[in-house]
Amino acid sequence: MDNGLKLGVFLCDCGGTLSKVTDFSAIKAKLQKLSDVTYVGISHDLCLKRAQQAMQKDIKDKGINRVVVAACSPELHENDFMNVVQSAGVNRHLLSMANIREQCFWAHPDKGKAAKKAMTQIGMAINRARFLEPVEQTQISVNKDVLVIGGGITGIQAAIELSNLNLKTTLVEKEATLGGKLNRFANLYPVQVSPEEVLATKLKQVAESQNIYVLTSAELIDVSGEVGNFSARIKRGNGEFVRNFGAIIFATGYTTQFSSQIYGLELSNNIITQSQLEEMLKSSSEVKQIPKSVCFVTDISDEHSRVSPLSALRNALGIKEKFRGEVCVLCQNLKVDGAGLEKLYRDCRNKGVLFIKFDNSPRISKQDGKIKIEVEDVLMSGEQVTLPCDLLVVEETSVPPLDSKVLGSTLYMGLDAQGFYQENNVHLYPTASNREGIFFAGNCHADLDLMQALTDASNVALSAYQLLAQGKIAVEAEKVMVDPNKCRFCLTCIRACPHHAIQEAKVNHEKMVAQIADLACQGCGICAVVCPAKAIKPKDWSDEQILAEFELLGEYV
Amino acid sequence: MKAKGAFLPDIVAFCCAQSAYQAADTAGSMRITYPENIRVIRVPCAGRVDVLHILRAFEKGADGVLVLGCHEEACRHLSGNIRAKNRVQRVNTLLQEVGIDGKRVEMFTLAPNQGSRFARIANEVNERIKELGPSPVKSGA
Amino acid sequence: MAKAFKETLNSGKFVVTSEIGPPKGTNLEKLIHHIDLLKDKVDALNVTDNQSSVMRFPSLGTCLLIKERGGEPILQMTCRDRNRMALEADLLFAYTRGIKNVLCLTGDFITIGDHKEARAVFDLDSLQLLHMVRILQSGKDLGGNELDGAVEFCAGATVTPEANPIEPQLIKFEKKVQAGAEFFQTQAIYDLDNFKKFMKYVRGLDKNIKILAGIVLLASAGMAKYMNENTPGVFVPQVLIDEMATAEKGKRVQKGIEIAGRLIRQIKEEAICDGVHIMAIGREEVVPDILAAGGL
Amino acid sequence: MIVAERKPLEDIREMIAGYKKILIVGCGTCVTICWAGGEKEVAVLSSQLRLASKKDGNELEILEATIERQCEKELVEALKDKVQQVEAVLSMGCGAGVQPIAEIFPDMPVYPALNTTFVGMPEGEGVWVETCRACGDCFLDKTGGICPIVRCAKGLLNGPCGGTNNGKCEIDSEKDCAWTLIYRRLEQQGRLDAMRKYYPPRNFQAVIRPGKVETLPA
Amino acid sequence: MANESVLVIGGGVAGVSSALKLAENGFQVYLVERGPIIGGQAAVFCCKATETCSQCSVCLVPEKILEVAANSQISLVVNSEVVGISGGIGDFKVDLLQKPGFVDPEKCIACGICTELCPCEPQKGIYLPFPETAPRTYIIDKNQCLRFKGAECNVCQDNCPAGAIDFEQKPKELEVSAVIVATGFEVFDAREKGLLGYGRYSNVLTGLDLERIFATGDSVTLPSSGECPRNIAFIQCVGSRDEYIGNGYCSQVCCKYAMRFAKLLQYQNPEAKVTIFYIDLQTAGKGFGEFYKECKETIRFVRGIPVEVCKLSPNELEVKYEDLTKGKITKESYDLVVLSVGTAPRKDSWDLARVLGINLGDYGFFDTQDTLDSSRTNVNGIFLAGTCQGPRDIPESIAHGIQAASKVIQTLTARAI
Repeated sequence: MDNGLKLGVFLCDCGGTLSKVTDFSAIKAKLQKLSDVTYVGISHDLCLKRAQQAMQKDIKDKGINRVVVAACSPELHENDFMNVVQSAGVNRHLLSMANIREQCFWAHPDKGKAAKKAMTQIGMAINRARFLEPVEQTQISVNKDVLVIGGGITGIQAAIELSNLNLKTTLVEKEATLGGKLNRFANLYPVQVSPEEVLATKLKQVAESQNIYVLTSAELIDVSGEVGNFSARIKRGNGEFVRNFGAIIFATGYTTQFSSQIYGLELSNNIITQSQLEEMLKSSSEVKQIPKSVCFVTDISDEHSRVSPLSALRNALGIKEKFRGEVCVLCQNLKVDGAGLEKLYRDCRNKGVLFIKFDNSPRISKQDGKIKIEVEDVLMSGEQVTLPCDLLVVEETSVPPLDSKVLGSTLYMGLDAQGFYQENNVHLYPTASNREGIFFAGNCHADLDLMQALTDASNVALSAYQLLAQGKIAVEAEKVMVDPNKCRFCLTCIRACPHHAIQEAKVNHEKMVAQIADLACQGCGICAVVCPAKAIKPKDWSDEQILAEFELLGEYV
Repeated sequence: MKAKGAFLPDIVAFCCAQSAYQAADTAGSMRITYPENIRVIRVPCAGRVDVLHILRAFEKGADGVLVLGCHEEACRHLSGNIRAKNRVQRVNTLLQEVGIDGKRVEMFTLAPNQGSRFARIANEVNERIKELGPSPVKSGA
Repeated sequence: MAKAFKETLNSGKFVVTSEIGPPKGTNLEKLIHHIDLLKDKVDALNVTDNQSSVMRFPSLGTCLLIKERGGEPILQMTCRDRNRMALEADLLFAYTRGIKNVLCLTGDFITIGDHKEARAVFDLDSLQLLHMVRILQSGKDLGGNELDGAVEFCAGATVTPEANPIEPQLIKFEKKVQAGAEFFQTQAIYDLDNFKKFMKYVRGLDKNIKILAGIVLLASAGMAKYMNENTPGVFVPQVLIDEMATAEKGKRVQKGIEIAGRLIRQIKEEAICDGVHIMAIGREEVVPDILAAGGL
Repeated sequence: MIVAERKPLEDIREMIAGYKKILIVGCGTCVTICWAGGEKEVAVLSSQLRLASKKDGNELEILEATIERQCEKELVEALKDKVQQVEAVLSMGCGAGVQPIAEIFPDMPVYPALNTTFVGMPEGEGVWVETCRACGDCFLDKTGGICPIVRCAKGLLNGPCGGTNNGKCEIDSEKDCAWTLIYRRLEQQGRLDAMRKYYPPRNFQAVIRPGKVETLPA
Repeated sequence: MANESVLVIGGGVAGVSSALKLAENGFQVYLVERGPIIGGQAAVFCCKATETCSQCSVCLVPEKILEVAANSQISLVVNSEVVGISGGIGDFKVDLLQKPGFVDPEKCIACGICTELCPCEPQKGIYLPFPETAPRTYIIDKNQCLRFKGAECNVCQDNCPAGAIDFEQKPKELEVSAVIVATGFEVFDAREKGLLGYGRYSNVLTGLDLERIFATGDSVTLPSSGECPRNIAFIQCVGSRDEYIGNGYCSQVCCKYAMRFAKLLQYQNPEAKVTIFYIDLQTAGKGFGEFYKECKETIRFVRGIPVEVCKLSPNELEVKYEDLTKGKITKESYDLVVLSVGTAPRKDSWDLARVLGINLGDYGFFDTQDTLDSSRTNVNGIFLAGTCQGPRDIPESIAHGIQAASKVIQTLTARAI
């Protein structure tokens, strides 16, 4: 069945160690009997440059058009061998490997059985080689503009760093002014610089840079298209407009919400939330009656977030500095796992802030305008402590902003259990989303303090730069291909694709079919399996290749 | 038909290149042995394994099929391992319909650095398939 | 011979009707006993038509028995078991044997009965059945053909005052009124405040629509809870459930009768509606005690 | 679209017992979209049948083919050469697919592998629900686009029966009462008068079964 | 601006992340590693998954090591230290001292002949430390190899097919445009807390020991008796949040890995009882709240750090701690005690700070110049990545490494305009 197939098999006995276990020339002899195997080479160290040049020469001279390499694990040198095949003028995907070292000779001490298995593995690789298909490389030009959603400190920092990397950025902010939480916080402890100062320097940098185009009181409505050319519909005032971008960065942060029923009490003039306290601290000069004793309560409605204990520590120190009243903080587990937090915790204690740890939450009651708190102080072996105080600051749970849910579904982006962006998966950390070209930074996807949010900003800046800087991306064209004639457009693949890389497209301008965007596709092959019409074929892992590997089941060659 | 004792089951293991395949490599480099009749087939993701591939493996005479993917919530393609688990369940029912014991196909989850776990799974499954005996498809039992 | 139900309705008297469930077989002994027990105590006797989709002795047959023994029957007809031709034929026959009252029902669905695989007809629904009676009265059948000899019926329908959601039920009620329904027998009523609200709405619609409040005997607290969850449109207030719970083992039916009696007396005294329809569902024996308890 | 479901394997095996060589024909339109009879399911069924026959030691060869639509004469005729090689044909099309094959190849036994269930639409990944019964006298204009004939168990045209239980149908607490949905939809559109109208008994013979539609030449 | 070169000091997960990002953006990277192979501390850690992944990111480390090995833009300079630097951003001249590793990574094909033939017993003198190493090079262990005990033996040198083994010292010099310091951390030596008995009692282990045990084997057995531990105690904050020994910071990783190990131990043998002694449970972090809720059902949490661990019998240890609920000292017996050791700054960061001229912050980690930038040092063109700047877990070290690379590219782009 010689349809122009010329197989070249290259065996490597890994510095002679594998030859001690089996006779490579016997394997060579058996392989040469196969009709479409034109060349079998044995080498001692295919992983080194020297042997690879020899291999390249053999491929060219013998006119080999399918290469089989039986050596160590493909995870190590598959890329090098693909480069060798390419440099010999053959398409780099026409390579099939047999892992006879890690998964054969190293794992099976019995020499006879290992030799037989190696032969089978090589046989399977040859069968697979017969169904290999070439995949061409193409360049796709991409739009170099980046869209940053959210004008808080993270969004601003990301825009600044993108402009340092010569990328044009559009910064969209829902409110009328930039700054987000910076406008609200009274101080940024443990960072020793004031929010006003930080905002001023950052806004100056934004103004000076010509690469940043700021769009305040504007909102992202919808996005279509794929990485490299997203078209984003943005609403501003009552007008809407569409603009194209290469990458999108979400830095929409978090909102806080006070849940009165969990606390069992309503806000009033002497029961306020952290944000109200921060306003008071910011305009501390006009505060008429200075509270003599202030009490913070955390870890009741939001036990595992870093945001509310951090704001408790910050504001406790702020009160001590501004009002010098008695300050007491009630919490279950004080979160100090951030840079400088333990030091901040110690500074608070040195300034006289009292910390009480509880296991069952305190009972808070109001008697003639005064607040009374009864709590069992765990560190005093559960002794009942009653604290009168004239100002109680309660905790706010940090929750995702409202549009996370909406945008999460319209843009097919996975959310985590609490509804923040980015599913809980190690491969997505630190800033990736399930879709290529969409990134998350700051508290919109994880519970971060200021320094970690700024680290996210540099990460997304570099990710966007790496993606778009050259203006074009080299990609393997149609590595997973939809056959338009067979596609019934039943939308199963579009719904199943975890990276939303499949869009609908018109073919010869009337029939609707599914089309895979090569840039967004990550090659997992899920679509090929779910397609009820077998219309999708991944060229590197096609069904024929996988089924061909079963041919040798039962008989060891 | 080979004698019972000498029965060497043909087990096909679809290994996800992100985790199970590397775990097999780790087992090899740590010289941890496992039965040699485990035949590893590399796939980009456990989600690439089709019901058809598993059925065709049984048609070709496999005695047992393993699908080895990433741990849950650690799949690079997010839903690959969960889809694989559901497909293995479907293959169970398809095999029961045919009259082949559903326990001949199983799914396990691994991480790339769990070499010893790969070997333990391979040994356990090999023993279990030995008890079940050769696939009825092959021997026409 | 009892008075025609139509006259009783228009006489302004507090109308009392009850209901008989025919047996599942041909032994009519108990049926006759129930007829004799109730025929003189109530203004008219409904006869259920394969209630809850359970096959029984036919409603028409029982009505003939009541007629023979001097009672005033109300023929109940559902659209589940017969198509429009069969329904028309049955009405012609009923009229000739002096059965002048008919209650038009849609009927329960087939799968909740004891012939789950039978074909459910539903050629018509309760409203179309009402219209059919009017058409027959005008001397024509549903095919538009002339009849040799017309019929004359007092036709009524049902309504569920506490259905959830209530608005679609009221729309259907208005359609039934427009279709010329002369009397309505409601689903079981336990909360008279809700019922008053419904009656206020009805009176606003049309002064002389005759409404008979449905009274169902509570046999136990458990039955009350069951009806609350599973019987559509029935709401037994918790206070009544607790009251039922207080009754010991043997005295539960007695407590049910007491409650029913209290409801009837209150309806009558406050003239909330034009009468009551007592449904004893398998306990026809105690209907006289309920009547007595209700002071009728 | 037409939704169908595959028959259990032993029913199919009973049908084709004794044949040595069969052709399984898939259909590329409706049954592909509802994952019942597309090219993939043809392969799965043939693989199962081969496994079963090998297990029982009898010989069975299966040819596979999937055509664009089985309810199209010319497309079915294209199967001629494959049909001649086999003793029986197993069609994975809906009911309207099996019969053209039987008609075009009258001397060849043709068996259905699917149970055609209803005309419907997808509700979730792998879940389909009935939405139309093809009654021939569409009523949707009067109910704001919700079909009471399908979605109301009793198929009533005049408003809810007494069995509405908290907006759900009496016979299945999972199913919504069609007329509650219709009421909410019409109320939302301010067209409640459509529900207040009386609708006479339905013409059950609007389409004399089996139906036939003759349109004037285009 | 492309094909400029950058020096990355330290082959841990942070340095590797920086190197990969720089290489992917067209830079030539010299990855200098003090040891014979790259991977740093996290390379020997184990996967802590039970049914589902416990998000510890350890499995990302071998992946990145393989990527570095396969990337031609990154040249690995192992067994080397930076001994001098001159010039400034754009043209640093770095002097390296390459200690004799004796095996040339460019030539070694990791075929394993040398290990087979090496005469040293019981532990071989030349071996591959663990499977996924990069560069894939065998190393000579000075305290095993006979050559360093005066014997004239060169069995491995003669038999090496690739001629990769030679025994002399090579100084080296590099020209780079920028430097990223990613020298990582030291695991706190639990022996400094003598009362807790690490090093004296065989059944007192540290978090690092557990990592090694699970990485090689599949389950934990008591070092003293080989049985399965039934009653395990974890003691938190060993060497962290301890002003007394100068580590007044939270190491951020110990609560997380302690809970992950506790869940893994109970997954492997369900009757094992686990207790965790803590000061403040750090349960913040993505998705860790739910993980803690699951742990709370099966693991006993006791507030308060034990003061002493002593030996009751060869297989039994006694933990002395103040039971806060009763307010008195209590003793409980356990068969395995695990000390959750934290991250400490490297003792030798003094010399590197002196050589590079960068400042050391409080507690001995490198200091940053600008309070809002956790990578920039006081020397323009030298950046910090990973735990050498402060305690971090693996995902954050990766993120911090990428941040350092991002700042390098930004600074060099700004200079090029």
